[in-house]
Amino acid sequence: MLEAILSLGGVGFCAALALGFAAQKFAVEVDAREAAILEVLPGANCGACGFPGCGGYARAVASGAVAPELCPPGGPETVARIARIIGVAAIAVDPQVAVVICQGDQQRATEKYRYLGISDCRAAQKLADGPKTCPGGCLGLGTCAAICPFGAITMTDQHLAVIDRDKCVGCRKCVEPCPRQVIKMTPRSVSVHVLCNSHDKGALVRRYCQVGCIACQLCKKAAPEAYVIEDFLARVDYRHAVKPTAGVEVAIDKCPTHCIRDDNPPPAPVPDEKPAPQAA
Amino acid sequence: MTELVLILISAIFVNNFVLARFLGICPFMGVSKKVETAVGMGMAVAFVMTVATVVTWFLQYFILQPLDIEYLQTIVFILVIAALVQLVEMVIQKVSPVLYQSLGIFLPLITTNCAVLGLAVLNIQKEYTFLEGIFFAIGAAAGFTLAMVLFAGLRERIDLCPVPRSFRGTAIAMVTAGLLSLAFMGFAGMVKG
Amino acid sequence: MTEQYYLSSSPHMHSGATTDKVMRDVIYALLPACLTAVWFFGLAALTTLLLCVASCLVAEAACLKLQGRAQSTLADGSAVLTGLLLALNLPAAAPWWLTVLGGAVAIVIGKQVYGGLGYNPFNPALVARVVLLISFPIQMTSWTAPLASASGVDAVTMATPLGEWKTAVMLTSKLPAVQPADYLNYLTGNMAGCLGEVSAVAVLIGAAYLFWRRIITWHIPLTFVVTVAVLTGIFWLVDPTRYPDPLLHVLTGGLLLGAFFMATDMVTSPVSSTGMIIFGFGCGLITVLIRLFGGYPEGVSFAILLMNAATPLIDRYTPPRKFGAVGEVVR
Amino acid sequence: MKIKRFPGGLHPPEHKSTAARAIEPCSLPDELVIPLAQHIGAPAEPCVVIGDTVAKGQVIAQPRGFVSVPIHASSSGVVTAVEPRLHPMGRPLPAIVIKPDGRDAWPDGLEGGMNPLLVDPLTLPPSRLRDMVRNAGVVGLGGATFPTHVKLSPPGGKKINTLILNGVECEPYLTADHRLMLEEPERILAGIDILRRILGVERVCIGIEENKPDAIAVMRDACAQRDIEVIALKVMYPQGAEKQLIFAVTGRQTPSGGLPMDVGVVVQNVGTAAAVADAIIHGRPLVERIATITGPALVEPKNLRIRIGTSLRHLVAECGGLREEVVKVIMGGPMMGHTQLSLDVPAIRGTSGLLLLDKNAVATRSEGPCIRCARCVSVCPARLLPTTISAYARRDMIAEAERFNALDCIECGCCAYTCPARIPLVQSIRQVKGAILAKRRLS
Repeated sequence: MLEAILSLGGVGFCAALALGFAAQKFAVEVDAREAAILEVLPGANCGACGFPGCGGYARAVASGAVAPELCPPGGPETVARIARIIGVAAIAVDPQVAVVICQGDQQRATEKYRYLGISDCRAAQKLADGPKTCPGGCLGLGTCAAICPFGAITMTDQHLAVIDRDKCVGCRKCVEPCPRQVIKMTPRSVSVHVLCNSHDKGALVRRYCQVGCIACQLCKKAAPEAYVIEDFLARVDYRHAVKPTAGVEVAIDKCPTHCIRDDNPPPAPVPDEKPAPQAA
Repeated sequence: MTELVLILISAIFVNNFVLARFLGICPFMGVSKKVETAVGMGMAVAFVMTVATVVTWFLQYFILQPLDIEYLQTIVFILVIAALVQLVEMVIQKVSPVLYQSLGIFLPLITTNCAVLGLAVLNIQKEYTFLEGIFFAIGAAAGFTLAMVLFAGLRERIDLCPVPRSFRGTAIAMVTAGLLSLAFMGFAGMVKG
Repeated sequence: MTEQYYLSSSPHMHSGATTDKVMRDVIYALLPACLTAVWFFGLAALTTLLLCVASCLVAEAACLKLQGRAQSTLADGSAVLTGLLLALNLPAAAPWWLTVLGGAVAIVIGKQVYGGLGYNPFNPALVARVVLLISFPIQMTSWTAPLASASGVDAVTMATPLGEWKTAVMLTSKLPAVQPADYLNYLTGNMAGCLGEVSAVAVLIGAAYLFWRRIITWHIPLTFVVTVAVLTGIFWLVDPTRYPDPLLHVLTGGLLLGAFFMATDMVTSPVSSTGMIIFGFGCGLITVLIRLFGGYPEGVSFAILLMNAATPLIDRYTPPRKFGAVGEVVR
Repeated sequence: MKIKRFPGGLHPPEHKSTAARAIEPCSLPDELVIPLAQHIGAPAEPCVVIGDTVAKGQVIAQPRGFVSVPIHASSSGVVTAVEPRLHPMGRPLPAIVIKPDGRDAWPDGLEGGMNPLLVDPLTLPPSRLRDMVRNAGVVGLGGATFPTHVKLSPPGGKKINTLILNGVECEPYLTADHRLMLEEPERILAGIDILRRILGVERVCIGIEENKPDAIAVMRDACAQRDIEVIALKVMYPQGAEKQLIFAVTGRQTPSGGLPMDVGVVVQNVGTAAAVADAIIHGRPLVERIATITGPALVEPKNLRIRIGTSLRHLVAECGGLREEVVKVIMGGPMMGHTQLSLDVPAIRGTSGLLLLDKNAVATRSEGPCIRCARCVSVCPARLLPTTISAYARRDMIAEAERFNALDCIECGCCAYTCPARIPLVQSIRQVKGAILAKRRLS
């Protein structure tokens, strides 16, 4: 018995000595907060914060280089927890959600040529600025859907990207790759949007799209507080976002081209009135 | 001499620790997503394996056996392995933080890697001499690294494949590991091991 | 703007090659081997061939259906090709269920779980063959003598030359005597073995067609066969009583079928010529190791599968030297 | 003698049905749309306004910066608009629109040029000659339209010892350079003399593919008195790509990311040499070029001498109109040309050809999975792994694509041409090249 205790103890002691020596020799400074922050982060490594992976962001936050509210997928809860770890007051973040502001699918918007090639909007955009006649319209080749780390973007049969607001965490990854800049970040509190991205004049818009904004001002007349019209395109005034904009719904039925939609609940499909207009 | 070479070959191919003995599956599945990481893991395990074999061999024949306390074998061996893994962990963290990060939890888990303990125990069971033991350890380590690297290469390629949804991730990795092991069956009977 | 044209990225011309045509060419190249198989093994061979192809097609269709993918890829000929290759790797006496099971294993585990054509890391036919060989060793090594039905005797069993030698060497440490006439039989295929591997001539005719159609290049098959010939040649020179001569090694067993039709499978072999040479050498080396020292008499299938496993690594470390890499090290 | 070539490449069907057709003049169109961006580098700055009367060859836009050239009126007439017009690049870009007066008159009643040189051009200093080349708006006429004077100004320290004239014309369908060599060798040779004087090189070679034996014979004849080698090259696309041509002719490999100058070579298209001769000897700026108007949808394919700014529709009419419904319009050759949105696009300086394809000539088969047949690898003249790069490109794995040398791709199209799975390899590689460069600019 004694031999057993002694030998085991001896082996353990030797190992402890060696390790103790090694621990001094190979000491590495580790910020405990970094590990703690990494623990709270969602771990999706989506890159929405602008750092390569959650680890990079955790390190940056721990070192005090960046603010703790840069993680949209984590939401306010995560921000609050990170803030607690690094000991700063939590900042209220306004959760955002991405919206494809276009309804011009194959049925409703014209194309200026027939595209042959890889299913990537960025590649199609390089050929004469993309097949869709409308310069702002969704090209529908699914680049954003392929990029979305959360599977929130789907492509309709008629080649239009649609974002599921329940799945979207607001990571913004889809915004920059879209060559048409048709994906916009909007406050989650607002579910009514003007779904058009064309700054062309109304007459021109009508030539290539059934559901484009023609800047007719009807929405603004119905709800002057809620809408702004800039450069021949209406949009919801998101500045009132925190309290849902008064009267924003009123304009939905007023829009002659049905391009104002309430996303919550998901809108019924636009009634098909006539076949797509011929190419201008 | 021939005997030593045969032990080596046997441990690498014929009785490959991962693909024929099915030991050390945890890191094999866990850190084989990238070839670089797999190489790092292979090296770490190789180091622990070789040193652990040497140390445990001495402990077995100079302490456990003379004192007639062989029933302590498992616990002593584990102690040695754990200490070695701690050491490797410290070294890697210092020398290559990137590798340290990518190995993650699997680095400390080498402690419980049955390939290492299995090797030490097999080494005693087979009553190898010290030199034979070292060759056995080197062979086992090389075999482990070979399996890791081959598998990592395959997984990197599979990552680019449109694997059916239900097979994605671990499922397809398991299927592939099975097929790889199947291919290694070809070496069966080459050396009695 | 009334006209609407196609816009695409260059080039705007195409050679006209399609995957279907490539597959079809390989199938044509296998026909001589199929015909000799039917000639030597009769109806049994024909049944095995048809059953195997049918099994592969059904398995492929089922997989596509389960995944909700278009059935159009069924017609690309890849499933037929896998079926043919597997059948040619089975003994004539293979029971029907073995053949059907093999076809299903090849397509489902060998190919479709990886996403279908072009993504499988291992040669599907060989996966199936090895699975069957390990699972049903008796059925997979019950060889019928060729031309048995012609001589009126039913299902005479005999060993393959490689098997015969292995047993003889194990029992007596000596090779059985080989008659000069045997070489001719090995060349034409008048010996026991898998359907497709018996006739060297038929395989070579098919291989010539593949070369002519530029489906395969010399790199893999040549290095494979030469490696086997050279390595076995060395052993033969050392001790001709224990080791068969290189010509026998090349002509018997599945070496030629393997080298020209299985190792050259595009999906599972390296893409650069350096890679292909490494691949061929590895196949040859492992084949010789298994044939001379392993438990199995034949090692071609295992060798190719093992090199399939190494293909991603070979591809990774042998990219071609880019044009303009003057004095610059390319990783 | 071993026929010279480069590694990789392939030989697509030639379709050079216009090889036997002499160059014909093209009638004056109703309107000339002359874009300000017709060359690589900064677009030119217009120096005329609506209502101005211009003579043929008059400068209508001035260069901006060193890598830029002036633009000239390609016929006499009145400027009717300075506005964005549909450009061959596929979008409206600034252009000067001229309504020709029908007289097609050079200034001051001069015939066939503006300012004929009265002295032997070879006595002028190289810098003077280079300026004259620039003032005439000469750009590379092979299709790349890189300003010629830039290529003729090697930075100090770069010693140029070889001038290669590119008469390869490896693109299928195109025969413009072929006809030029057959019909006007003396223009090319005059240009070569001037280029040689500017660069001060010892060795001059003309590379011509073997499938033009008549052109080789004519050029050999014409060069009999001069110290110029005419080299027959194997018929192999892309033999006419600059770095491949240099390799075939001199055996030198231009370093990856480098320029021909780095191996002491300057390559000029034969058409460019002829334009240089016109510019120096006749003072005639680059207002017209030879182009092959061809394709299965056309009634009568021709080689035309076209004025810059002529609409493609006019060129089609000039060739007897369309035989069948055209479904694809390509400016340039079928391997590297650009598809066009409409026939209402002007021909520009880089328009070496116009190809009109009917529905039988357009491959619309959809792509399948890569079967790793490695055909793309064996034909790639840049010795890359197109399928690997493309696979990474399709998954936005930019760093991996870069590691496999995506930037060395010359976009010749061999890989996509030969791919049995019909994967648009070049398109995805081009895409990832853009992404790599964008990433580099950021960091």
